[in-house]
Amino acid sequence: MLKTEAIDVQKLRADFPILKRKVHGKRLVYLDSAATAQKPQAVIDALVDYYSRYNSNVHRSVHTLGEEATEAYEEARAKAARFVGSSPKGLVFVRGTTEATNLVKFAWGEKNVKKGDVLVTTLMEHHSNIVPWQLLAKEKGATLKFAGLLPDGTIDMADFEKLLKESPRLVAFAHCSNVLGTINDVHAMCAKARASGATTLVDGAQSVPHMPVDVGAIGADFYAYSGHKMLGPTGIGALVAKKELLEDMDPFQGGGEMIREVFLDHATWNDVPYKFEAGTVNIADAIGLGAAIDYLNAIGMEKVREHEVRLLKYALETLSKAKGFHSYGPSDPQKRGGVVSFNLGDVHPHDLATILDEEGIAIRSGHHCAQPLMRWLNVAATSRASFHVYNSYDDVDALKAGLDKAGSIFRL
Amino acid sequence: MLKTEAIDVQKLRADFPILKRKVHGKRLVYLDSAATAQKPQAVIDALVDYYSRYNSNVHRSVHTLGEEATEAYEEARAKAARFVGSSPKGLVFVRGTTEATNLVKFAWGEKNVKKGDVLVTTLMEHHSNIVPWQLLAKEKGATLKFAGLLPDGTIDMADFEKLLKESPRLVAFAHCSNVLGTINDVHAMCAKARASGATTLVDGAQSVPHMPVDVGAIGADFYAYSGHKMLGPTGIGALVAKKELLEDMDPFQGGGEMIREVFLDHATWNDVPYKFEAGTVNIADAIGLGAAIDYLNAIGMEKVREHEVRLLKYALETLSKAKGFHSYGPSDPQKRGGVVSFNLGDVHPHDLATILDEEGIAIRSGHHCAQPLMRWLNVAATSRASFHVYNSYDDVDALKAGLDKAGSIFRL
Amino acid sequence: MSSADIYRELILDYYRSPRNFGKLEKFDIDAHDTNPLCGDDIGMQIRVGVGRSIEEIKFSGKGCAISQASASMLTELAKGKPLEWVKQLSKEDIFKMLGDPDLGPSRVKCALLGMKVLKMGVYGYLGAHYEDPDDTP
Amino acid sequence: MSSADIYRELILDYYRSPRNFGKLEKFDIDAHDTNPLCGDDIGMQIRVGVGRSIEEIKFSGKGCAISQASASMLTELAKGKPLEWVKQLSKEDIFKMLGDPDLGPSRVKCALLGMKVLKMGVYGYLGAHYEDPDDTP
Ligand SMILES: Cc1ncc(COP(=O)(O)O)c(C=O)c1O
Ligand SMILES: Cc1ncc(COP(=O)(O)O)c(C=O)c1O
Repeated sequence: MLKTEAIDVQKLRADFPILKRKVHGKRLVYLDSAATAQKPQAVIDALVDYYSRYNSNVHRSVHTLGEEATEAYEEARAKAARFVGSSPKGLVFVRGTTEATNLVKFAWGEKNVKKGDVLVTTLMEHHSNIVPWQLLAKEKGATLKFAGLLPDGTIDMADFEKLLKESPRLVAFAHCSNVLGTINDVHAMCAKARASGATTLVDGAQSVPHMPVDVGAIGADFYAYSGHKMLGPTGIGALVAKKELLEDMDPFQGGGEMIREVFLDHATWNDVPYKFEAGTVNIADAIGLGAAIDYLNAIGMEKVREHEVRLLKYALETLSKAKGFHSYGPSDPQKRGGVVSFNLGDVHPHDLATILDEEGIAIRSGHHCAQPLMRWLNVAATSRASFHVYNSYDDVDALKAGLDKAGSIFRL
Repeated sequence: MLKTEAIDVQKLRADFPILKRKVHGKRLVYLDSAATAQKPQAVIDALVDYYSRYNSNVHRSVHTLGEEATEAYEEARAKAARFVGSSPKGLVFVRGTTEATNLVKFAWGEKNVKKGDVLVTTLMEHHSNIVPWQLLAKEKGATLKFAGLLPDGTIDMADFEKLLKESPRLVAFAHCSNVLGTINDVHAMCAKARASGATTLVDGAQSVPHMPVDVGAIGADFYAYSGHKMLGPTGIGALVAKKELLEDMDPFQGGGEMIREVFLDHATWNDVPYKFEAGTVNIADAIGLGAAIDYLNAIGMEKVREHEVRLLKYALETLSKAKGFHSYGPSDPQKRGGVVSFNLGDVHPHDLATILDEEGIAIRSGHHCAQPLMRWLNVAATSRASFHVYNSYDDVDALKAGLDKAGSIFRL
Repeated sequence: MSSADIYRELILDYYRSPRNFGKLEKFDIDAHDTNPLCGDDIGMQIRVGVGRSIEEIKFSGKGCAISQASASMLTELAKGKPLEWVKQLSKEDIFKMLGDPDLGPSRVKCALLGMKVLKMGVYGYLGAHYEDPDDTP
Repeated sequence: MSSADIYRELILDYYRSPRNFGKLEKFDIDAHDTNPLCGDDIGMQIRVGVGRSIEEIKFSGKGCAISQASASMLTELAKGKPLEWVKQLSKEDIFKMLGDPDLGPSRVKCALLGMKVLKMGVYGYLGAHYEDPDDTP
């Protein structure tokens, strides 16, 4: 079965050159898209086209190549903004979600967080949405607090609201967990956090690649995402915010492009978003991200989401039949992203990954950059299978067979 | 003439697909490599190969793709380190020179610079080697001082040594100026600065792409360069430093990869250089940079340098015959990089660039991210022609004809 | 259109001998802007006369032939006009004034900088805020 | 070599019933390391006996079957040997001990973590510093 009700996967797989590859003589079954997604030919072509036809620095040179490169880069910005319901002046290109949260830490946090302030995040966060706030809290004498989770892997809203009573300066949380798959009710959480006077940051690393997202409707002050998880190149991502909020912030990195005028004793800043894009930007990969967005739009994000819900449902049903299978996160597929974290008996996730790799199956194993969540789950590590548009039921079946094999090797 | 005594340019041009392109119906004469260099097919192929065959996140997944990607990424690190006589543990991948200087500002500067300290840079610097230190000085109550220049566009060493008497905390300067072309005696400057007790940072953005560089022999504490100026992809560059110095520094950005363990109230850091590579790194472009280095090594950096000296000599001779031509920087080609900054009568550089563009000639015009230097030169802007391995005498001749045309349009 | 046409006699003449260049002793409007990407810089001062008209106007600054000539020609065009006239001014008007040169996107900014500064000043005087629609992104 | 061979009876047995697992009450050497990439974690404690030999040795930690079995087997191998023996220990010795499994580069690190910790401890005790030659980069 290579079609879900939403996507004709067979047709679409031809767009991804890597899927022709064999691993240990087997068809590549790539189930690690939450770590990084594979790239369609259209994205690769956009990079090749840029470097073969109009590579040039942007915003600087008035020659033809420079103008073409600038236009393409700014068009990519407009696409990246529209894709999440934002406007180009509020979109800063960064390396990825991690640089986005750190930019907020440096450019907003250093200015706005004071001694005694409370910062709030949750127990399900990726390290990139924890460590910057830890560092900020330490520098400023503020306190970082974690909203707890309910047994089903959703955020404990009572606990969240209790923390809001402490009038936090910043409330930061994921739109979708990279381990549990939990899709948080970010609309409600942003509304509540803003009502408490907090500035909000939503980590969209696992949502933007997989479902329609409208930052304006969500009401987040900051929204971050990574290009490489949404079929785009490595090295590019976005921080989205209201223009006025960006204008209020101090610069982050200093250098070319972000300045208006430089004197010996001071400098003045360029308009946003350029103020936050110091030095030569990652031109090619921004353009590549634009091509990835075009590709996703052509499929339709509603369809992508529906496809993944179908797969997830099938996966939870199918895999739970494997001996020793135990998965984490909400049981309702409508409430989670296309991610299945699990353990298999006492088989360590790394051993499982090795056994599966031999079958051509790529899953992720480890702490998934979410050690506090691992401790909450009371496990050292989990295995994780995650989906994108090129996955179908056959991949789930392959995984099930792999789990059975591992179970038999380990005599579960 | 398509050969210099060092390089057979005709043969080599075939490696650069963009050079087949026509601009306004004319052969592309690309003389803007100091802004960003063009890419050989080998670099483009490395990117395509990565995305088509073994794209995966690194350092995380134990499956085959993950291991191949990790190996290739670390091999690129080793190449990027060896290329400047350094070792992989002392090489942090960054977006480019600008991120490198900012990393030093945040991770070294915040910890080591105190109120009343003196920081020293020079009047010929790019904004990326000025603005971070201005920001640092302002935050810390330190003072940033600028070593002056002699009329020939070299650093005034008497002034430089006078500033060293103030025992600066940091001394930062370019290896090669992107406007004047001046190659500074970085060996002597580092030795003197270190003798005064300062930490040194050398901006190698315009040296590493064009000449053999040995950071160990130079004796710089920090050395920075950009991949996109050395035939590599956009979005990647390097900060080189001794392992021990990096170990002594605070982290820069927080997130995945840079941590060892994350607890609710604190985190511990990964070994260097990983400690400074937070989040998903720019895997593809690091690998692309490795391919660019292979390409340059195959030519030989001694040859690249000799080639550019020949071109520069020819250019200074030829262009000076154009009416109204006035160039900046040292007159001895041995003492400068392949960069010619100039003005032509009262023709504004932007107007000149437009006229040249019509002839297919791409030069850079403006302040070149060096406004303090522009003020010292007492000009608002200059035009700049800059070379790389694909340029030859024919490009200089084309430029000369273009200048003549501009001179006649403007009735100089 | 070739560069020889763009830089025709008239533009060069305005570049080298700009009309209305300098500063006013008394003025009601004073606006200024820089193009951060190329460093072009234009200031405009206006004395407002009876019936809210542009009684006196001068520009100052530095930059390329196109930005300087465009600003200078614009001051000539604007002199004596009512302030409201500035509101209706469009980029097409500027291109026409310059003889419809064939400019790439970055040089278009040079051509329009004078208009932008004029609009910023006049809108401000009229209590409005001018947002440049062509501001990238 | 297939994974069924890698995870042969012996390895699984050491994984599930590790020999010399735990802590020593009295010890002269106490070393510990984590693989930050996968979270595997090994500690080793040694009591040094007459003639600078390894009188008692125990390991603790958590991780995959390969890292745990390798560490456990290594303690058995090491017990009674002179400290100097540890210096000569090579990764080939470890691979042999494990039955020459066909491991990718990241799993090799799992196999060698026990040896790394043992060497760190013993080198330190002998006043030297152990630098892992396979530490990437
Ligand atoms: C001398 C010099 N330093 C620093 C830079 C900044 O490099 P990047 O823009 O790649 O960060 C440049 C190039 O623009 C340069 O020429
Ligand atoms: C939920 C979540 N947040 C943040 C990140 C960090 O993204 P990046 O590594 O692209 O910076 C990831 C991915 O690793 C993630 O899954």
